[in-house]
Amino acid sequence: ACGANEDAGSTKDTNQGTESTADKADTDSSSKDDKSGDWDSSNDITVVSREDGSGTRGAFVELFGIEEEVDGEKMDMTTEEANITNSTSVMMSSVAQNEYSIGYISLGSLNDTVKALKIDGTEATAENIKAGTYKISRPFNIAVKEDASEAAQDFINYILSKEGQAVVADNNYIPLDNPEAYTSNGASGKVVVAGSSSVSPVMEKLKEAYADANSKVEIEIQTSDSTTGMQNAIDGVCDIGMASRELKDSELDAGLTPTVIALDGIAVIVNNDNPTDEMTSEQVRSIFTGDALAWDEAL
Amino acid sequence: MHNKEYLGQKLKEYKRAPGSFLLMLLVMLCTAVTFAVLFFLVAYILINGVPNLNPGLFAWTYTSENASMMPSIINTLIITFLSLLIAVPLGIFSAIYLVEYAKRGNKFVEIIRLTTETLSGIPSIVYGLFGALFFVTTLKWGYSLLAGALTLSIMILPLIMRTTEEALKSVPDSFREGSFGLGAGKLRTVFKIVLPSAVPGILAGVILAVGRIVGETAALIYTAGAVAEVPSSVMSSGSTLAVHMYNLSREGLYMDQAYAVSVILLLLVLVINWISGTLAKKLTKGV
Amino acid sequence: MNNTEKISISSLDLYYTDFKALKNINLKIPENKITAFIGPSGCGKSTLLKSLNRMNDLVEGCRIDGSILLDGEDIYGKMDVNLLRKRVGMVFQKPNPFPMSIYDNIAFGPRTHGVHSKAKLDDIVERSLRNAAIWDETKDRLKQNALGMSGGQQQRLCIARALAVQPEVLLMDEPTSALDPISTSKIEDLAVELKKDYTIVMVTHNMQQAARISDKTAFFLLGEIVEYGETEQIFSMPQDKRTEDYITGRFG
Amino acid sequence: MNNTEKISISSLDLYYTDFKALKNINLKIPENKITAFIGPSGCGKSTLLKSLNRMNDLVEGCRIDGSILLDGEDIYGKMDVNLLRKRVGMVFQKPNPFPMSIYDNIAFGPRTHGVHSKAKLDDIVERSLRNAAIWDETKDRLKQNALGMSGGQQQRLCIARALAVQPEVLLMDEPTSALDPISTSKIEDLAVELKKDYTIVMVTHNMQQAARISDKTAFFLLGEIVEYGETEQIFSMPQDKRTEDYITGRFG
Amino acid sequence: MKNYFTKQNKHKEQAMQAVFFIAACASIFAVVLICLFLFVNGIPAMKEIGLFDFLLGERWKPGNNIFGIFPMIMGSIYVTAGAIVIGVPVGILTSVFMAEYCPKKIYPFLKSATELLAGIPSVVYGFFGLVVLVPLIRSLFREGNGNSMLTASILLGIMILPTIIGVSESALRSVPRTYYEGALALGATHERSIFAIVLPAAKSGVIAGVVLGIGRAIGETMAVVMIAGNQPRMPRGILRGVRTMTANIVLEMGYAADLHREALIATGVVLFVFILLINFCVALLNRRNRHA
Ligand SMILES: Nc1ncnc2c1ncn2[C@@H]1O[C@H](COP(=O)(O)OP(=O)(O)OP(=O)(O)O)[C@@H](O)[C@H]1O
Ligand SMILES: Nc1ncnc2c1ncn2[C@@H]1O[C@H](COP(=O)(O)OP(=O)(O)OP(=O)(O)O)[C@@H](O)[C@H]1O
Ligand SMILES: [Mg+2]
Ligand SMILES: [Mg+2]
Ligand SMILES: O=P([O-])([O-])[O-]
Repeated sequence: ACGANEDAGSTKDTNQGTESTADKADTDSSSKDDKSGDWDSSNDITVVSREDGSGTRGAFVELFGIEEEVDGEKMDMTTEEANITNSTSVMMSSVAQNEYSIGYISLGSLNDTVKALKIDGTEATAENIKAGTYKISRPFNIAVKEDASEAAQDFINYILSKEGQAVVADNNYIPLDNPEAYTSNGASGKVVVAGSSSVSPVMEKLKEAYADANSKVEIEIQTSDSTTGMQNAIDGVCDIGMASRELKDSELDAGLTPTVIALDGIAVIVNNDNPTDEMTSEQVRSIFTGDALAWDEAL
Repeated sequence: MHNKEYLGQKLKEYKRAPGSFLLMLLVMLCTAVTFAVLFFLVAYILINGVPNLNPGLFAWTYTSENASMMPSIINTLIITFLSLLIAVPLGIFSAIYLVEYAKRGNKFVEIIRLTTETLSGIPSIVYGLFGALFFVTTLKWGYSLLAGALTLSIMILPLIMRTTEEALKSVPDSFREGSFGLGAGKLRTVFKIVLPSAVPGILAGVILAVGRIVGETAALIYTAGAVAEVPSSVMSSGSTLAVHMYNLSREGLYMDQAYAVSVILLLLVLVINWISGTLAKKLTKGV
Repeated sequence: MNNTEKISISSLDLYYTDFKALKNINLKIPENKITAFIGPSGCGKSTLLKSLNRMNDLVEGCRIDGSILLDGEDIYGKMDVNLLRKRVGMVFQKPNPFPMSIYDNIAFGPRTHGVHSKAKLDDIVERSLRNAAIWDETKDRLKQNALGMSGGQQQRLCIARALAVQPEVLLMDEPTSALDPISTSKIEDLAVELKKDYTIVMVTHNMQQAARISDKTAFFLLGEIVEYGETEQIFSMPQDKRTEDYITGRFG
Repeated sequence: MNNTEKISISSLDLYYTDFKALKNINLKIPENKITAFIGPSGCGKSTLLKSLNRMNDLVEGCRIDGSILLDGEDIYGKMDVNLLRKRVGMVFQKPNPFPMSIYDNIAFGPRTHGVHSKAKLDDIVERSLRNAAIWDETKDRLKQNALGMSGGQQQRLCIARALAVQPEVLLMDEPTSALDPISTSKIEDLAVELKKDYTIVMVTHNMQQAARISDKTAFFLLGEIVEYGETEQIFSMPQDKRTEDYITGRFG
Repeated sequence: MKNYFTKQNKHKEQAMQAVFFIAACASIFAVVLICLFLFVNGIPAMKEIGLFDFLLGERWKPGNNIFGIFPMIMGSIYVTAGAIVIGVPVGILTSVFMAEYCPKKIYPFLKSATELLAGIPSVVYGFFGLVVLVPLIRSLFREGNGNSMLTASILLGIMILPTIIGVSESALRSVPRTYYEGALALGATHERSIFAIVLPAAKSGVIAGVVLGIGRAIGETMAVVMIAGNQPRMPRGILRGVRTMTANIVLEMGYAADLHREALIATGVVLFVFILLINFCVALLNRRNRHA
């Protein structure tokens, strides 16, 4: 029920966002009964960020330049006062509960409880990412050891095929360019896929679509996180590992071969009552580095 | 009328003992706080969960469309059963050793006490990591219900030991003397006289343990895995309800279903408690 | 009259950790007789009684020197302690029925010693309860919990329970201290009846009771036996001044 | 001689849920006298005793009809039940010392009623223990746990504890059933001594005890008072056949 | 016949005693195993980082190989202490209510309600905290954003309630009734009888409950991580966010690799030593009590 409504939900939400701001501009002086009427931009911003090492945070920090070169090393400059969470839903709930908060999530998880900001004038949509106008995105990887089974290879073929990439696109992620049509290699058996919780929703959709294409292969999905998934793939606990980040050198050295299966956009989100609809990446940066503490300082 | 008089009388009595009155108020206040919080919690779960209950949630197989919790219900029952199967006899036996066999001031007993307390303090995430390294990787069981159940049984072992110990200790020595005086051996005394008297206390411990198992997430993610499928054996992987709920809520895609799962979890705990409650009554009456 | 020794205690010392509760006890308890232990509170009567079926083994820090022979066999030697306790039964100072039905309380002992046939158990239960003068009060509620009875009833139940394993020796620690005179006299009659087959050792605070039913009396003081002899003699012409003081002290 | 009524019980019925444990009790307990309750086990002596300081309030399903007046005041009426229990003290059938030091056991009552000065408490503790004939055994270990004492010592401690709050009435439920004759006679002497200031009601199974020390005796049977009168008269020429049977039954 | 019977019995007795003994060893075995695993994986990281820098370092920047967990150590201490301050009195007094005040008619309902509290998964507590407690604290106080030490303490205080209530109540109930009656008969009020006689008599059971509760508070992860803010810097007051050691592990374990991962396991080692210390103190305390 979720996946299908997803797309519609988020677009509708963005529309609503624009509407309400238009309203507000009109009735600025007499907006007592308006919910957003209590908005006081002198309030401190509550910054919500992901945990250190997270694929999402890594991409976010890099793309917004929230890092500095210190002694030849890149240093994450995210403000110390930022709330940290390792879960998209906690991030969304936190932002939905707190009018003065700001955070960021995977585009695939976006819904109307929060509002996605336009960055540098561009809306966070799959099309804009594909078009290269919305720049904040990261790769979804799968990784296998050299001796992947026939069945695993068949599933991977499906994921990379036209059919598989259509599933990716349907679920608000950004598909690869020019996929080919799927042809089964006729394998059968069981394939265990384990890893990133960011990747696993789309992997589930892929699994269900794949069941129609080749019912002889049974897919089992273990949701954990990127590193665990890679470790599992190295240990042979699973056949295919999922990661929402680039693979580390140590993982590559252990014999994993990564394949990008999709791109995922990252949306910067604020509370629905926040009148702000748009920010420049410089403004986002100043908030997340702690240079701007209150909303009126940031904007 | 009568009640009013009675209350008036009570109040007068408290006037003579303001300290007692204060204590009584404190007790009432704390009780009110406890149950108010409980009420809020339950209401919160019900309000968010009940409207989202639908038949699809109980389909035999999980799909990303129905987000069914049926496989997780089965997994929960299996893991609870397996963990109790291992931990309850082990816990009761060790408690018996500590209370009935070990001499007082025995160094060994002190060590066991220290280790059980250590076990009870270890965070569940650490159990999870240990289980992953030991059962899943070293013993090569992979993510499996058995690995999860064994990890959990270590986790609940101290709880069962401790409560059983307390229950055994509270059995009056005169019962033991009576039994020994009739020529019953230690074993018979323990199993026929002492243990039956301690049953309610032990069950209280088991209920707490079931609560922990059913509510556990951190220790299971890395041991039993997170597959929402009906298992074919104890060596297959599977998510319990709490893990299922955690997974549903993680990316924020299935929040409604997650709350529906917690309603079912709540129900499940109620049912388990009710069963062990009736069992306890039967046992204490029937003997 | 039979005058065989059933139990023979020689130079017995007993310590609770550091406290010497019994000092150099020498005593021969005759078979098929009632032997009474009397003496002031805390003088060690219960302690000696409990040594006779090794219930003191349960007390941490309790140590024993000297020997106790049952039919010539050292009870602290190779004897199986459970069998010893079957042979030497005990009724305690405070009633201690098990938290189970009246029937199961009585049947516990026989079951322990291998009797499982329903008919036999029924028989034993009835006989034991009758012997303890409590059958009439309990026959209609054998399945009810024993803890629901009054103190007096509970104590009589415990006596019945001890009788049910048919011991050779019966130790009683103030068995009637919680009983009314009617039940007391029934129990006393029973004791006299039982001594035909059993040897009975009884601690009592009731001077008359000792005088009335016992054949031998031992007078304790501060962990020692001051005087031991025929009951008649002890009560009529005590050899020791302290015995006389004690016996007459009450009704003097 | 003083003959004021201290407690007056009229048409009292008491039920344990459906079981009628006391039937139409009418009794006037005189001040500064010792009143003894006698009767076979389970006849309701303890039950009536407990009604006198409302300890039966604790028993679920216990209901009372009729009235009990203390100094003319209905104790089931407006009286503060805690004050009632301070005025009407109690010693139980089984010794029940608190799991704390001997000193604290005795001091608990006075502290409850507002005595906190060390000197006063020391004084009360010593006096109470002396009165209960246990001072000599305990004076060197007042700080030790009371549960380490023998049964007899525990019971005397409980008596001392009851005396420490200086009640007007003292209820005793077989207070000497666990005591040796010497302590018993001390307690009996004490009771006789105490009746100068206090009113004493005592349940006993010991016929002689009742005969020896009580002024009034009530004989119970199956929840009813069969006979009540001067002790001397009850024991010398009982009016009721059942009383006579019971009293003589034992030594008949 | 008879002799044969006894001999059999003796073997059974000995066999079962051995079984009991082996069962009692199971917990030792488990602790040794867990110890081994933790230390083998955690100690090398401590060596590499430097024990001093690791334990007392005030900065945690895994991206730059800076691993100082002092803020998390302090965070765990503060949050657990807060949970004890809130949960222990409330829990004990509630257990007193359950054992000594509760009308028989409503008791079964309240009892199963407290047991229900124990069965609610941490994640649900976490969302409850996130949606109810955090906004509440935010609007009650001007400072901070609601994700704070105080919020975490309150939530943990709630979460340890069922443990404390359950264990304390059964301890209270196992105190012989005669103590209570004895006190009443001396004219003590219901309250004085309970608080001066019954509760002290139940002390060892109540302490057991509290220790179990503390264990739960320190070990709790999934709920705390949702509401505490988790800032990896020194705690700055009860209305500001903190990160506990458990939160530190669970937050980053998923993505950590190499030294970062080992540093997290080393955090587990510290947590473990921490718990050993607490138990050691409690054991000492108990021993002193026993001797007194
Ligand atoms: N388990 C024990 N540990 C230490 N001392 C004990 C123990 N049991 C009894 N005592 C002490 O040993 C002495 C003898 O106790 P015992 O119970 O044999 O006396 P008793 O003659 O039976 O007294 P009573 O008539 O009061 O029952 C007493 O001083 C008592 O305090
Ligand atoms: N709490 C109770 N609930 C139900 N019945 C009770 C309760 N207490 C006593 N009884 C019953 O009430 C009757 C009177 O009991 P009570 O204890 O008053 O007898 P008693 O005369 O003191 O006997 P004893 O000499 O054995 O102490 C008995 O039949 C007893 O079984
Ligand atoms: Mg004794
Ligand atoms: Mg009575
Ligand atoms: O946050 P993850 O994508 O690694 O699960």
